[in-house]
This record gives sequence, C-alpha cells and structure tokens, in this order.
Amino acid sequence: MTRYSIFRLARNALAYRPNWPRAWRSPDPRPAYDVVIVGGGGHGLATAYYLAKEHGVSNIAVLEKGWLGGGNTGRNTTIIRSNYLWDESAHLYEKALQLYEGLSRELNFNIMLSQRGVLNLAHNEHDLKEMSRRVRAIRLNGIDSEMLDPQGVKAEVPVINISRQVRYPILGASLQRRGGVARHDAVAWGFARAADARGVDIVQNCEVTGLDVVNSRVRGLRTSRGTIAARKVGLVAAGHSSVLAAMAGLRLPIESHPLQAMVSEPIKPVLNSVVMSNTVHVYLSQSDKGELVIGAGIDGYNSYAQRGSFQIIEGQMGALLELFPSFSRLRMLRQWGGIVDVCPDASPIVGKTPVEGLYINCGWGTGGFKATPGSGWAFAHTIAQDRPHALNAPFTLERFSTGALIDEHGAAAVAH
Amino acid sequence: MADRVVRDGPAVTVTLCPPRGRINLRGDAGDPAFTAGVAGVVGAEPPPVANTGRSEAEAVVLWLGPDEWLIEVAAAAEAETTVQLGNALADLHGSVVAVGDGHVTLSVSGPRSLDVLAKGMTLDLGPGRFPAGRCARSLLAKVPVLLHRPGEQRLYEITVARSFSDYALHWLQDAALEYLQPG
Amino acid sequence: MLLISCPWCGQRDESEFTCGGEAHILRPADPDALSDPEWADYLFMRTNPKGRHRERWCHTHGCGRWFNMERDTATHDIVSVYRMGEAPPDDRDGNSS
Amino acid sequence: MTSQPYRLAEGGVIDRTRPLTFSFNGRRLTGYSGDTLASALLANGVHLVGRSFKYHRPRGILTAGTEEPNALVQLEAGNRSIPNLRATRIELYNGLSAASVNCWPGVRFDAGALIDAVHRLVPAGFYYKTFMWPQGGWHVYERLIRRMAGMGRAPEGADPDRYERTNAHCDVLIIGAGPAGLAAAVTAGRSGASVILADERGQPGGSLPDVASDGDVTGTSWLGDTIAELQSMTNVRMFTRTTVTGYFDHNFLIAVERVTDHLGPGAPAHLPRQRLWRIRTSRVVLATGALERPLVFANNDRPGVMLAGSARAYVNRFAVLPGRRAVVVTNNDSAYEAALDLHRNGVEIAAVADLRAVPVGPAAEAAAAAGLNILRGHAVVDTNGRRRVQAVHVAGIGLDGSLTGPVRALHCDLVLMSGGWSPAVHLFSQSGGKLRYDEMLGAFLPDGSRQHVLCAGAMNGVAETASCIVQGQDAGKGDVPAASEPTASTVDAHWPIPARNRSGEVRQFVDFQNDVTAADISLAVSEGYQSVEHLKRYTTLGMGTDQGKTGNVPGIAILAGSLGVPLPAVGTTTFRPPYDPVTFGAIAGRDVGPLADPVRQTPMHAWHAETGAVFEDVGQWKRPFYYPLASETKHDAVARECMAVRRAAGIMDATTLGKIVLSGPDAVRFLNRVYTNAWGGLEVGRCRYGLMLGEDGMVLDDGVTARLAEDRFLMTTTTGNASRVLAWLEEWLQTEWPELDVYLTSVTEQFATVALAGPKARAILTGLTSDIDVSAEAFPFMSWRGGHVAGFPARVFRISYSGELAYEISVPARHGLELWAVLLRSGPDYAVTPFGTEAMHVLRAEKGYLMVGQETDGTVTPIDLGMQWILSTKKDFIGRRSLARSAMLDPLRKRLVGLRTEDPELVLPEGAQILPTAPSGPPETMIGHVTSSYWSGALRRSIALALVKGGRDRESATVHVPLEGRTARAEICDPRFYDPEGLRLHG
Repeated sequence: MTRYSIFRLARNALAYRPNWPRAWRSPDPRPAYDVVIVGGGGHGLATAYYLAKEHGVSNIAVLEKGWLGGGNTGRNTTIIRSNYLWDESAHLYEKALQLYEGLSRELNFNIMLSQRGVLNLAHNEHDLKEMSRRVRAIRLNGIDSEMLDPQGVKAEVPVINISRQVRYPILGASLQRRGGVARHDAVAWGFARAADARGVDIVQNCEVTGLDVVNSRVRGLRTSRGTIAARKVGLVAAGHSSVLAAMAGLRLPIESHPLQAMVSEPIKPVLNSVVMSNTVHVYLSQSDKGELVIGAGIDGYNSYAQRGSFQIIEGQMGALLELFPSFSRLRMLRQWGGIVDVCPDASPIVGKTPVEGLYINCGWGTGGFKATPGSGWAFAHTIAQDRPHALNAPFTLERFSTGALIDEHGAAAVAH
Repeated sequence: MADRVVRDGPAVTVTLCPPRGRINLRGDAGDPAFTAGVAGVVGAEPPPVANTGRSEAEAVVLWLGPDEWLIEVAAAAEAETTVQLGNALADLHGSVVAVGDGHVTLSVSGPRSLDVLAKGMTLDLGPGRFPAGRCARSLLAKVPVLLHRPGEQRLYEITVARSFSDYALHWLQDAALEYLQPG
Repeated sequence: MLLISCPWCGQRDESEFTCGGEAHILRPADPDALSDPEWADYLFMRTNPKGRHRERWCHTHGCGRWFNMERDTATHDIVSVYRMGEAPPDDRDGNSS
Repeated sequence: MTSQPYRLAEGGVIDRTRPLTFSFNGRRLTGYSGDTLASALLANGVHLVGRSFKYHRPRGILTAGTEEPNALVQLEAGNRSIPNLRATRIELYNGLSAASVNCWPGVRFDAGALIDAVHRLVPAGFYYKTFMWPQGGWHVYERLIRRMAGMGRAPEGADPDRYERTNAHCDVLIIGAGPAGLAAAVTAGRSGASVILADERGQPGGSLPDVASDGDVTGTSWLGDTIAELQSMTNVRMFTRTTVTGYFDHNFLIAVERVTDHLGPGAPAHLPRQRLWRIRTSRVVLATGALERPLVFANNDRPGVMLAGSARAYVNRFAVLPGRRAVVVTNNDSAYEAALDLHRNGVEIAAVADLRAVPVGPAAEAAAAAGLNILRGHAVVDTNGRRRVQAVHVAGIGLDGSLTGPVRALHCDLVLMSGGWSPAVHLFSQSGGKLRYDEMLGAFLPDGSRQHVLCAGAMNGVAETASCIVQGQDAGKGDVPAASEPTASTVDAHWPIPARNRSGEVRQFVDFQNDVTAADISLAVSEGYQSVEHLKRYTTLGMGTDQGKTGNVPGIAILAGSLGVPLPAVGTTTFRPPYDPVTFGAIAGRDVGPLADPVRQTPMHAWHAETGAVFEDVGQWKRPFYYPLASETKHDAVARECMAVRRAAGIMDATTLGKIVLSGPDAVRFLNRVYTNAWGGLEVGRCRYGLMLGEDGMVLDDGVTARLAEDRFLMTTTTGNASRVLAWLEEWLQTEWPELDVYLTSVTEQFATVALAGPKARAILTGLTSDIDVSAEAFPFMSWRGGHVAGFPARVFRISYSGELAYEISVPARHGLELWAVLLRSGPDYAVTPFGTEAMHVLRAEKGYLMVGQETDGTVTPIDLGMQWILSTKKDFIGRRSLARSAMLDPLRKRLVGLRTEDPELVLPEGAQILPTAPSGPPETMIGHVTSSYWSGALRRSIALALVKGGRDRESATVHVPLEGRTARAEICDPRFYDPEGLRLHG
C-alpha cells in the first residue's frame, strides 16, 4: 500500500497529473477462500481487515452485491458514541470507540473522526431518572459521561431553545464528550484499502445467491459471479441478513425496516455538538460541509426498499423545530432511506450459528455505524478462533432461547 | 381559479357544540334481534354500511366499526337511553356504555370548511366523496376524531375525546385564520 | 406513504394504521410442551422475506379492526388484504406460496 | 446610475409600469414586476453574483431556473433571512435585499479565493489523505475547514412566518404547465376527472415565454384559450408557484406552494409563507420538461458563461440582454435558436462554434441564412476574464475529439453553451421509474415505472411544441403517449472538450457549485472510485444544493470515458427527493409552538393551574406534580402533602388512569389469559389487583379491575399505558381469540376520578354520601359501591396505593371539578390537602409498591419483583412460558429490595448504581441500581427501592453507592418500609 504522507501529497500537488495509486483492486473471485465475508459494508470490511491483521488469515474474500459501503455504511447519520446502559453493550461500543480514536492512523486514511460531543436530551421527569441511571452506570464502566442542566446544554449548544414555554422543554442532558461523528464513506474506504493491502479480495457486484451447507457444515457459496468454496463464511449483511440466513435454513429474530435520514442545504457552522432526543424523536449534527444531518425513528413496516414514508420526516421536523426554532427557514436538500435489521432487544447478534463454519453479525438496527471497528474486531476473533471473544460472548443467537436478552430499548413506556 | 368566497357569513366558523349524550354500542349487526332491539329504543337500526350514519328525531347512530356504533342523543336522555338499551339487549351479546362525558363535539362550517379540515385530515372529502350522512373515524392532525357530515350543507361535526378538545379547537381556529382576514 | 385498503373502510392513508408484523403466527396451544428454542421461534424468530410478506395491520385510527395484508417488501406494492380468519387469497385459489 | 442598461425597450412578460427597487450586496438597483432577481441583475449588467463552494471562484448566472448551481444568495437578514436561494428563482419584490454567499469580505474581493491559487494542493479526495497527524488533530483542522465551507448563514431568531400543510386528492395530477401539461390537463378535465395542474412558475405556459416574446409559438391563441378553458372547469385546480418535489409510494406526492414569497416581508400576516401540499392521486402525468446541460471546457465557469436556452429566456421572457457580444458553443441544434433570438435583439454573435462537423437542424439552417458566423467542427477550448468573461479561444475539433488547427481568440462578454438537453426525470426516478440512455440525445429517458405515471413532452425527448401537445393529450386521456421518436436535436457529445494546452493545468468544470472538474473525475477513477456512487461521494459531484441537475450526464459521461466503457454501463445515480429543496417550516406545518403536540388536561386542570401546581408531563397529559405553598421548595411541599395523607386526608386527581369496560360472557376467561392471577372467584362488587405481562414474561402494566356485573368488568391501567393496554387487549381478542365473546370500551375520559386517602377518608366520605354505606364492614377493602357522592352519580372503589385507608371516587367527567371543590371544603373538621404525583410516589414507595416504568423497564419479571404470589399455577397466561426460560431462573437476576442508607438523612439519587464492595476504580462491578428514592417524613429517614442481583438473598448486606465525590453505604432490607402488616389500609 502506498502510504499517504505529507511528502507524497506535496509531490502530487506539484505534478500536473497527480499519480495516486488505486485504493483497492477489483479482483475476480477465486474458486476458493479460507474465509468469505458476505457484505462489503463497514462491518464486513473491518472483519476482513482484522482477520488479516490480528489473526494472520490471508486467504479472504469480501463479497459485495453492489458497491462497497453502499448499504447502511453510506446511509447513516455518522454518530459515534459508547454511552450504553448495560455493561455488555458499553464494553463492546467502547471498544469500537477506542479503535475509532486511532483508526485514521491505523488505516492511513483520514476517517475524519470529530469528537465534538454527543448530547442526549431529557424532556420530563422520567427522562431525567433514566439519564441519571445511564450516566452513573457508564461512568462506573470507565466511560466518559456527564449530566448537564439546561444552562449547561445552552452553553454547549448556543442555538438550542431551552425555554420552559415549549411543549416538551429541555430539562437536562447527558453529554459524552468523546462521542461525535466520522465520515461514513471514509470508514468503508479506509478499511477496504487497508484490507486490500493485506491481500483481501474485495469483489464488488457479486451477489450471493445460495449457501452450500452439507451435514450442517458450510462448504461454500453460489454467487452471481460463480461458485466459491469456503471453509468459513461470515454473514455481515445488515438489512439482508434474514435473506442470507434463510439460504442456510436459519431463522433470525430480525425484522428489516426503513430508517430515513435527511440533510439540509449547507450553511456556515451553527451547531458543533451532536444532539439527540429520544422523547421528541430527532437527532442531528452539522457536517463539515455545513449540512445539518438529521434522523429519527424507523418506519413501522418491514421493507427492503430503501425508502420510507414522508410522515416520518414530518414528525422529525416538528421535533427539530421545537429544539431549534431558528432552523425553520432552512431547507431540506436530500432525503433517503436505509434498511436496518432490528432485533427484539435492540442489541446485535455477533457469533456462531448452528451451521458449522457459518458465523453471523447482524441486528445492529439503527446503531451499527458507531460499532463498526469493534464489531469487525470481535467478529474476526470469533471467526478465526471459532469461539466468541469475551466482548461479543453475550451477543449470541442463543440468548433468544435462554431469555438472556440485552434490552437497550431504554425502559418501558412511562407509567404512573 | 381561486375559490372566491361569497360573503354571506364568515368563510369558516369553528364552534364548540353543546354537550350531548353519547352511547357506545357493540353487537352483531347480522342479528335481527340486535338491530330490532336498538331500533326499538332509539328509532333507528345501527347502519350496517361502513362509515355511514342514520339520523332520526331522537337519535343519530354512527358506524364506528363492523360491530361498533356511536349513538348520539340529547344529553338529558343519555342515562335513560343507556338503561333502556341495556334492557333491550339484555339477552344478546352486546355492550352498551355511556360515553357522553368523555367526548366533545366541535363543528366546522362555512364555504372554506373543507379547506380547514383538509389541513389536518387525509380523508378524501372532495365533491361526492363525503356526502351527507357520512361519518368516518380518522385523525385530525395528531388527534383521533370521528368526523360526521349531518346534512347537505357545508357543516362538519368532529367528535374528540374530552382531553383533546382544547387542542383540536385551537388547531381548527388556527387553521381557519388564513380565511378569516378581511381582504 | 402507503395507501391501504381497509377491508371495512376502503382506502385510507397509512397514518391511520399500525403494522403488527408477520401474520399467521399462531400462539402455541400448549406452551409447556415446547422447548426453549421452540418457544423462542414463536416469540422472536421471523421470516422477514424480501418480496411478498403476509403481515397484520390494524386500522387503529379508523374502525379499529385488525386485518391481514400481503405486501411486497421490496416494492411496497400491496398484493391483497383480507380479514382476520380468512385464508390468504393465494391459498384460496389453491396456489399456496 | 443608468437604470437597467441591458433592458430592451419592449417585449417580455415583465410589467414596465411597476418598477421595483432592490439592493444587492448593498447596491441599490431597479427592476420590474415579473423579474427574477437574476433577470433584474442582468438588466443592470451584474454578472458576478457568487463564489463557488471550494475554490471561491467568481461565478455568474448560469441558468434561468431551478437548476442554477452558481447564483446563490442570502435573501434578507435577521429572523427572515434565508440562505442559499437561487437568484434565478427569486421573484423580485419592492425593497428586496440580497447578498452573495460564501465570500468575505465581499463577492468582488474574496479572501477565500486564496484557495483557488493553491487548488493543486486540494484535488478531489484530498481530505482523506491528510490531516491525520497527530492523532485527534482532525478536530483542530476541522474547525478551519468548517468555517470555509457552508455557503449561507442560518437565520437568527424564531421564524416570524406561518406555514401550512394540507392534503389534496385528485384523479390526475399533472406536473408542469407547459404545452404538454396544459394539453394533458385540458384533456383530463374534459373527461370529468378531478385534476390538479401544478407548476413552479408564477404563470402557466412553461417555457413558451422563454422561447417567444409573445409567449405563444403555436401561431394561434392556443395558450390563452387553453388556460381560459382550464379556468372555467370546476374539476380542475391550477396551482402556480407550486413545485412538486417528492414522489413517494402509492402515488403520494408532495409539493411546495410559495404563497407569499413573491410579496416579501410585506405579505399579509394571516397568510402562510408557504404551503406543503400532500397529494394523493390515482395517476400522475409528468410534463416536467428538460434541462439544458453545460459543455465541459477549460474555464467554462466564468461569469458571462451561460446556458444558451437560459440566455434566450432572459431575452424573451424578461427582455434583458445578458451581453452585447456573444460566442455560442454547442453540440446540438437548439443553441442556434438562442443565437437567432439574441441576434434579432441586437446582440452581436461573434461566432457559433458547433462541435458537430456537419451542423444539421432547422435552426442551424436559419442561422446560416441569417448570416451568422458558423464554425463547423469547432469548440471553445478556453476562456479569459477575471470577474466576467472577456474572450474565448476556439479551435477545430476532429471526429475523434482531438483539436485541430490553430487556436483563435474571440473577444466577447457572453458565452452561450449548449451540451444538449436532459429530460427532467427526477420525479420519475423517485417514483421507482427506470431510465434508459438514448445515444442520439445523449440523455436518460423514462422507461417504465411501478406506479401509475405517464410522461409527456420534452421529458420524453420531444422538442416541437405541437408534438408536446399531442403527447399531453394522450397522457391526459390516460394513454401512454404514442411512441414518437425523440425529436430533440441530436448531440455530438464531447465530454470533456480537450484543452488547448494538454500539459498545463486544466480545469474543466462539471459540477460548478462544488468545483468538481473533469480531472477530478479521472483522478477518482484512477484511484479506484469507479462506481458512480463512489465517484459522487469521493469528488462530491452532484452533491451541491442543485443536486447536479446540470452536470449529471456530463459527469457520468466522463466517468464512462475514463473507464473506457459505454455510458449506459455506468448507469446513473438514484434521484432522491426532494427535486427542489423544501423549507423545514413547511414540512413541520402547524406541528410547532403551542400546537406541537396535544396537551391533555383533566376536568380539574383549571383548579390545579390556578392553585399554582407544578405540572409533570406524563405522555401527553399534564399531571400536578406537587402544589407548593408560597415559598415552599419541592421537598417541603411533597413532605407536607405526604404527612397530610398519613395524618388526615389528601386528594389526588387520578383521572388520567386508563379505564376499560370489558363486557361479555367470556370476560373472566379473557382476564385469566391477560392477567397473571385468577379471576373466576371475584364477586360482583369486588376488585382485584392484576399484573399484565408481555409474551416475553416482562411486566407490561398493572392496575385494579372491578367486577361491575356478572359479565361486566372495569379495568384500570397506568396513565402512560392506557392506550397501549387497550390496543394490546384488542389485538389478542381480534387476532388470537376471536371466539371469546368480550367487548372492550374505553371510558378513560368518561369519568373524573379523585383518590381520597388518609385516616380521615371514611369520615369525609360519610359526610358526602347518603346512599353508600361506607362502614368498614359494609364496604371492605378491595370492593366498590355505586351511589351518589356530593349529589353526583358515582362509583367508589375502596383501593389504596398509599397504604392508607383510601377511596377512589369516579363521577361523570363534567362533575369532576365540582367534586374536587366539594372534597376540598368537605368540612372544617378535616383539612383535606391536595397532593400531586410525587407525594403519591413517596407514599407507595414507603409501602414497597411497584410503580410500572420506575421499578420496571421492560426487563423485569414478576419474580424479579418478588411477586410470585400473583402468578397463578393453575392456568396459562400471556408471558407465563417465558418465565420458565433458563436465564429467568438465574439466581443472580436483579430482584427488588429495599435500601436503608447508613446516613438516614441521605436521599440517594434515583438511578444510582450499587456496588458490592467499595469502589476501586472503573470498570466497577455493578450489581444493581436505585429505582426509587425519597425522603420519608413518616419514617423520618430516607428510603429507597432497588433492583439488585440476588435480591433478598443479600438481605442485611451492606452495599456501596458511588455518588458525586463520595460513596454512600446502605443496607439491603425488606422493601415494605411502612405499615408492613397493612393495618392502616384495612382499617
């Protein structure tokens, strides 16, 4: 891999025809691999990278049915945080955040991690109690988190409206200063380039059409570009996980839903932090380009269409303008949808399956981007060692039988 | 093209209707004993056709669902009618529950009434689509409502749960504002 | 924004409805007879197909009735709606899918 | 100052009797009613309007419409300000004030243009390769980069304008009121269908006024007649200034009507600024026309370089000359029409450089006949001029695309370019429509959609007005327009046009706004970003506020060329909504301010508010949290309210609890299935507490249910779960157990309910009723009686959540406020104290009673709560099987306990985490958390409930609770702190 360095940047700038090498090859698939990763999104590429780097596996392919990074990696709102309630989640997402913190240099690719702080707003007494519980648990897990009162929120986010005279006033917030955003495409591209440099074949436009399973053991895959033998197969296909699992006769506790997002036209910096509100249902940040990047909840029906219903956008806009009345005259530039794979307990499944040699990494729902390097790191360990790492050991498929769920829904409805 | 408003009165009027009696009725519309029992008390059979109402002198019966109706009577008659219906249907599987206090009815009338309603409702209320006598449960903005058009004139009744009535009233008044300025 | 034909009320906007997920999942008659994995299959495992999907919807802000719908999850085209207790139209024609 | 030196004396659709003054970058100028800001600027000879996003290059006005990438302005200031509006779309009004965006100190001298000088340092994808040193350094660089980016500024302060959102239905929605759309509308209208015709401009007619100064090229009065006929049809609605911008599933579309934007800040206050139309239609006719494309040659971005068709529009529609001496460069016939129109109006056409070796087409012939200087097989290969183009360089271009012959300079102040036309297929693509590439037109055309949509006119590649009208008529009838060959002029695509100096630096712009050049595309391809989506993301091609409307096809063509594959092999990106940016306020509509969400209030709310209650939001309800007297703190008020209940009596508004009537012969069977305990033995007149689980075994809700009659029950739910529980019950009845004869009716709002609690409760109630025997014997705990209270028909339930002798009195809602008042003044002997939800929380916590949503969070089973007693072993119920799963039997699950702090004065914070040992530094081992914690006045110490691993097995153990700056110690105990024997509530 030709490293990106100040020296090389300068040399290329002086040349009229910059001569940068290719970031990754476009190989044809070989007939057999030790490990095939299905899904060329951030999680799949990270898995391949860590398999090659940490576990010395050299004969790896990543199969992507479209273009790499084209699924949820390239469609999310780029928020990164590790402020999770349950120990299991906190440890996994914190691992991811720590990897993120060194990732640009690790990959020699600027993923533009911007640790500008993530605020989660509280709008009622119930929210405040939940916030207190979360912040305390997070801190005791050694992860940074703090509570802000409304004035503290205003200090962090001067443009926010903390008036009490609104329908759901801001009563406080939790803040994770190490949280922030990163450039989503760069995460996929950076992992792809680094994995490619370690010999991983990244095969785009290669759709998996079948899995060969003999005697409960995986033998290989059928694809739009021919049959590929594989000793181990890792499925990392987010919204399409159920479809792939069905090829091996497996059922998953997953439902695929649309998750929509939108951006405004670019404006000069007006919002530094990432602001999230579960109660009024909106979250946003401002990109380096100046666009406000805004998201909300999922649509209520199953879908593989990468599109949702406009009422979701309307709802999140009402919520947004309650928090930021001065944004009313800004304009929505672009709106899109992804397909998120939602688990009943809003936690992922990262582990083995009943089929020998077949591993699955799915169920990240609306929160996968922030976990990308940690997910890949733990999944690589699982595939290489044929047993989960302690970080992902709780996130098994079996938990749905035993009942040991890791329910991150964040508490039941308010009730008195 | 703009709908020119003939100014016999305000373009749209939003009012709070006086209290009325309401009875939630459940039962089997296919059972002649049930329909006859209801008709015997309120003078009208529960309409079997979805989203329609029947109006008689003493009562209006509005379709809410395939086994559910709302009977509107005078406020003073609610208790008595509830008892009578209960007696009439005592041997049948049905349910009679007085719900008059739990609801409030608003009316929207005038030439621009449909323009106001269209701001909050996704129902098609266009010409011929919502004739006199029609009713429908739906949403007005964020509030579940029962919409009823009692007659030919442009007057629509909106029944909401009591606690939503302030919001619904303010919402309608605000939506009507653009049609109410002198101009 | 889906336009859904309620079997009772006719075409109404999606905002009046609630999606209840996969249809035709019967509650086991004798839960105690099931192993933990079998119970989990009823409780959590879903077909989640890409393509035609039979699912339950409720006309929450209309007549309040639950009904079934066959819908294509890749295109959002609604293939059919049918009342609770009715067989899916395809099955009635003998072309079970 | 010469007023409007570039305005023609006559022609156009402007109103010369209505001059308007406006200011641009602080300069006062005039225009006419009917102008856009762009046309008025051009009339005044202003071409330098903005600066580009990345290099801050001077930019002018490229187009005359929605597709404009360059001429972005900040309109007005303060709380009415709007960033990034296109000057080509702003209708001029008197007093308008606008300024260029993304430049400092001004558009003429912009410090940001330094970037342009060092542009070679920052090619596409540059950011990904640097700013990585040192670790965390990006955040520092980022601050500088963010300040450079971002175009206009957000307004300051809340928006003073109103917005409307409204629903419309029709049989046919026709988008675009040009010849095809008008023809479709009149045809559909005549059939009796309900029709909506929407167009983004102020008047119907589409591009007709752009191409002929009388606005009618049909040679007849077709346009005027058609509009008149449409206006006479009551089944046709014509929306002007209305841009259909989003096409969603099931023929649902959104459109934005700019109601008063053209009036400016002086618009009547009662009118909305904009209205978002949500349109549901049976079918759609798209007659959205076509957008002209630029040519990609070196320095094609200077002010004064304009699309040929747009220049033509300025001359014909606005009677403005965009220059005096023009060079035209084209790869198709349409630019000749522009050249002729400009020539006719006095613009000197220095030359027409036609990339085609053999210019064919009627306009080219007419231009030759008019004596224009036509250079066949020629291209513009470079331009000069800093803030305005001053000269172009032309050279011959061979069939293979290479330059031939000498390069000549031609002086000019205007360059008209035409790279052919791209049908405006954006909405079609949003509908799920597929596109096909037409080699002759060099454009993507519509090719079949999942939805009921037809296309007509220029968006099918049809150019002649007469053909567009025929296509419109077909589409209006509902027929697919006859498959006529596209008639738009064929193009000789040259993407990009080579530069004269191939070894030097060359910047041929493809995306003007984001400064993406042909070289950037080649670079990205050579680096492996070869998918069109990778290219877009890596170079930002098409990601500007114009969403690449002009540069899309040239960009894809250059990508295909770099890859050496035919263009269709590359495909196109998916067009995402909206077609044109949509104001946030219009999307939110009325869902802001006081109407953001319903505020639900009980019949007693007015009293609470007048008394100064502090309210708590519980879902949409406002509930009194506590009632502070004078200068009381929350702590004081809650303590006082609690003591009043423990010592005398208090009343609480319990109206918000959900209430459901269940009637039918199978009601008991149903209750047995949905509640964990058994209901068969409950007698009429009695009540029972019930716990409801989800099928996953987790606590869903709780409440008391009374048997009103043999086959009739009244169930109560928690406030927050009222509608959820009703929906849950209905779902089971309808979908799983239709054989059960049970009807459910919500009566939550039918009754106002007052909880009367305290040792004096019986005495008070006795004084208010004559037909209910409230003696302990006649009216025992967990029973109900009907009768009258204070003269109102009432149901009285003897139930208690406070542990005191207590009654809940329900009366018809209209009597709620009076009942409340009567209870308050029910006798001088007994001071009755109103208490809020917080006192209720304290009182129930003293008793160790569960509060759903506080002790439970969707992960807590009844066993965890120590409530095995309520799990019937004689029947199945929802959630029972899940309780037998292996993980549920783990003795180390978190279970409910009481906590007694070592320091009785210390009230632990709710949510505090519990450690088994003193903290030693993170990560700590957490074994549970505090769910409820209060000061108990009755016990004169703090109390807390907690969920702790192992639960009561740890009783008497000391645990550690880290707090801010210290750690508290507490002892695990029985959660029933107060009157554990229940003597008081049975009293």
